[in-house]
Amino acid sequence: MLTKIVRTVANQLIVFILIFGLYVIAHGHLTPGGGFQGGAVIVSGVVMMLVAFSSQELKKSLRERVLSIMESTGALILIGLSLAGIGTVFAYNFLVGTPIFGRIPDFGPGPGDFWTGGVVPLMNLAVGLKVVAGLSAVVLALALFASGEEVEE
Amino acid sequence: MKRQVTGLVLLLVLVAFLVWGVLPPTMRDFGYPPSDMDDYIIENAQEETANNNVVASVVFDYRLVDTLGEATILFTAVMGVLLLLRASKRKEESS
Amino acid sequence: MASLITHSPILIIAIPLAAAFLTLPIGMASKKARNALVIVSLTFVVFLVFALARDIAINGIHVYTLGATSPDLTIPTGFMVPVRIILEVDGMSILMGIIWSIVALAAAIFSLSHIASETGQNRFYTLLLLMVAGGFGMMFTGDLFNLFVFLEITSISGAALIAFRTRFADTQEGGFKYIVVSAIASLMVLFAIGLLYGQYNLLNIGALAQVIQYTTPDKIALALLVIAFTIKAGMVPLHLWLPDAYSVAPASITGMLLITSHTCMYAAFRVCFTLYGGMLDTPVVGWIIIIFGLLSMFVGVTMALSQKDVMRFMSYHAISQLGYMWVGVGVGLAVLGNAELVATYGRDAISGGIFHILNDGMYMPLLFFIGGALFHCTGTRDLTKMGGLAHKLKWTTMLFIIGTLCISGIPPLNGFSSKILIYENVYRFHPILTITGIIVSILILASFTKTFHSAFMGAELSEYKEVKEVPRSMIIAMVILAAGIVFITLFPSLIVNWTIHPAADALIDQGAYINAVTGAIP
Amino acid sequence: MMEHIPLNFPFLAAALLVGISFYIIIFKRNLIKLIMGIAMMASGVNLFLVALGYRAGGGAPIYTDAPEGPMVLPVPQALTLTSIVINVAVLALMLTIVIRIYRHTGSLDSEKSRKMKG
Repeated sequence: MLTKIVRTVANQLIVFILIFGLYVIAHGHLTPGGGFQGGAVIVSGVVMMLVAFSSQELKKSLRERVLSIMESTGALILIGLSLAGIGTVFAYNFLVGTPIFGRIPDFGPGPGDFWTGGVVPLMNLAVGLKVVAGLSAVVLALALFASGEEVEE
Repeated sequence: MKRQVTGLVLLLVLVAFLVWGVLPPTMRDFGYPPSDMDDYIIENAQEETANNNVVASVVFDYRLVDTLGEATILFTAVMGVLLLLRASKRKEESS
Repeated sequence: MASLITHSPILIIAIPLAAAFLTLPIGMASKKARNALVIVSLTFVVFLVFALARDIAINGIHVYTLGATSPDLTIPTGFMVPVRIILEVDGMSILMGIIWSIVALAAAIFSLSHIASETGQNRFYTLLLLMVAGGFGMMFTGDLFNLFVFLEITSISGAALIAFRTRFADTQEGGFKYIVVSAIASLMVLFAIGLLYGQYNLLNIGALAQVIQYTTPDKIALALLVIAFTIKAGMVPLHLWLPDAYSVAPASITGMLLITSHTCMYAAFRVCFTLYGGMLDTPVVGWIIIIFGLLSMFVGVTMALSQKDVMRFMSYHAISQLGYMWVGVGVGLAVLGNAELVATYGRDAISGGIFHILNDGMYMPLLFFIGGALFHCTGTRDLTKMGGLAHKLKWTTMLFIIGTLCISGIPPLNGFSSKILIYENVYRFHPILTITGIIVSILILASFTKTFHSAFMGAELSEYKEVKEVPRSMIIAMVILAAGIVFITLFPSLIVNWTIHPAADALIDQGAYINAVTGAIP
Repeated sequence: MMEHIPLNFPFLAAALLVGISFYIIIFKRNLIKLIMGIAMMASGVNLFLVALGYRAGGGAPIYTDAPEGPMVLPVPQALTLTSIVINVAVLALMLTIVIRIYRHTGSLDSEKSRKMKG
C-alpha cells in the first residue's frame, strides 16, 4: 500500500482510464483500437489500483469467481455471434444491411458513422469484456500468489 | 565449453541465414510489397463488411476465426495461470 | 443432415470450444453436469468426424470458406486468389481427425477417475476441451496463419495440463520445457509465414502451392517450418524435452500429447507434400527425414532400455515409434518426383507410414493409460518398486499384453500389419532401413518383456495387498482404445482401402488440394 | 516522407533482433532471462510482420477521416495484433510456471534445477 497522495490520485484517475478504455472499445470499428486494445487500457487501470492499494484490498471488489464467469461470458458471446451466422456460413457477418450496426458507409474516406460495422462492434465489446476479466484475473492471481495466497478452486 | 562452441556455431549459422534471407538480392525491397489480396480487402471492406476501419474488418470479418482462436488462447492462458496458482489441497482437508 | 455435414468441419472445432467456455460456469454449479457436458460434446464430435469421413470418402475434398456468402465460394466473385480463411479437409486430415476424436474421448473418460482426487477439475476439463479444439483446427485448416494460431492453442493448453499436478517439482519443469520449446517453435513458424506472405501476399496453403517459386527465402521458410514442426513432434536431435514433459503429465494428457506430436508431424508432411510438393528437392529432403527418422527409432529404443520410470520408458518408445512413420513417409517423399517409383513402392511406403500413425494413435495412448493406471494403484512410477500386480489388476494386465504385442509388431495384431507394409516397401528403396526397423522391433519386444516382468509378474508384494482393480471409467477408456486395435486387426484391408489409401493419395496428389481451392489444376 | 529506403533496414533489424534473442535463449541460464529472450524474439517477429506490410508513403488503412494517398496493407497488421496477444498469453503462463519452479527449488538457475538441461 502506497501513500495517501498516490491512493487519492489513483482513485480519481481510474475513472478517466475506464472512460478512455470504453471509448477505445466502442469505437473499434471507426478509429484505431478495438476490444483487445481498449481492454488492455482498462487492465492498466486495474494494475494501477493494484500498485496503489494492496492485492488483499483489491480482492474484495474483484472476485476470482466473478472474473472467471465474466470471461466465459465474453468468450460465449464471441462464439455465439460467430455461430449465429451459420444460417449462411460460420463467421458470416449477418448484421450488414440490418438496422442494428448495419449501415454501409460510402466508399472512400469519410467522417465515420457509429451505426456501421455489422457484428464488429458487438464482437469488440465481447472481446473487451473477455480481455478485461481475463487479464485482471491473471494480474490479481499473480499478485495474490506473491503475497502467499493461492487461488481457490 | 564444448556446448558453448556448438551453440555459438549454430547461432552464427542461423543469424547468417536469417540476415541473408531478408536482404535485397533474396528478399524484395522494403516498402513495395505485392498486394493482390490486400488491395481487394482495402477496396471491398467498406462494402462487404460495412466497416470504415479496414484492420478491424480483417480482424473481425475476413479472418474472424484467427481472432476467435486468439481470444481462445487468451482464455486458455488465463485458465492455465489460475489452474497453476490454485491451492493443491482443498480447504476442508487441510483443516 | 446434409447441412450438418456441410458445416461439420467448423462444428467439429466449434463444439469443443463452446463446451470449454461453458465448462467453468456449469462446473461451479454441478460436477455431474460438467462431466456429462464434456463426455456428450466429445461423443457428438466423434459422431460428426465419422459422418464427415464418410462424406469425404464418397465426395472427395471438403472445403469450407469461413464468413463467405456460401461455404464453397473459396475465391470472391471476380477475383483470383482466396481472401478468407478456408478449412480444407482431405483424406489425410480426416484420418488424423478420427484418431484425435477417439483418443480425446478416451482421455476424457480416463480423466474422470484419474484426477478425481485433485483440485481444479473445472479448469482441467476446460483446458482439455480447448486442446481438442486446437488439435482439430490444426488438422482441418487450409490456412498457414490459422495453423499457427491453432498450434498455439494446443501448446498452451498442453503446457498448462502438463504442469497440472503443481505439488510435484518435476511437473513444473516439464511444463516449462514444453512451453519454451513450443514458443520458440511457433515463433519460427510465424517467421516462415512472414517470409512466404512477404513474397506472394497469400496465406492459403493451396493458393501458395500454386504460385510458389522455391526461391531462397522459400528455402529458408521450408527449413524453418520443417525444423519447427519436427521440434514439436520430437524427432531425435531435438527430442530432449519430450520425455521430461510427457512423463510428468497426467496419463490421460500424455495420450493426447502424443497425438499432438502426430499432428505436428502431419503439419510437416503437409508443408513438404502439399505446400512445396513438386517444387521440392525431394531426394534431399526425403533422405534428411529418413536419416533422422532412423536415428529416432534407434535412439528412442536404446534410451528406453535403461529407464526405470514407467512413463519415461513409454515416452522413449513413443519417440522410437514416431521414427517408423518418419521413415515410411520419408521414403515416399524421396521418390515423389518419379511417378513410376511412386506407383511401385512410394505410395505403399507412405501408406505404411500413415497406417502406423493410426495404429500408434491407438496402442501408444493405451500404454500411456496403463502407465497412469499403475501410478494410480501404486502411487509410484518407479518400475523397480512394482511387482506382482497381475494378481490384482486382471484387466490392466490383459490390456498391457495387447499393447505390448501391438507395439512390438507381433502378428496378427495391427502393429504388425503396418510395420510389414513399411518393411516391404522401404526394402525396395534401401535394405538397411528395413534391417534397422526389424532390429528396433526386437529391442522393443525385449524391453517390454522386461517391464512386464518387473511390474506384473512375480510374487504379490506386501505393500500392494490393498490394491484393487482400477476404477471403471479407466477400464472403459482403455477398452475403447483396445476395441479400436481389435477392429483394425480384424479388418486391415477395409481400413487400408477406406482410410489409408485416400490419405496417402491426398499427400501425393498436390493438384487435387490446389484444385479444391482455386478451381484450376496448375 | 521517405520515398525509398534502401537495404531493407527494417527487415534487417527484425532478423538481428531474432538473432540476439537466440543468443540469449542459448547462453543465459537464468530462467527469467530466458523468458525475456523469448519476448524479444516475439518482438522481432512482430516487427518483421509489420514491416512486410509497409507500402512507401502509405497511411493507416482506416477510412475515417483518412488523408489522400495509398494505404499500407491491413492483413499484416491484423496478424501482428493476433501474434501480440498470443505472446502475452504465452508469457503469462511461462512466468506462472517459473514462479512455481522458484517455490519448489528456491532457484532460478536452469543448471541448478534437478533435471533441467538445455
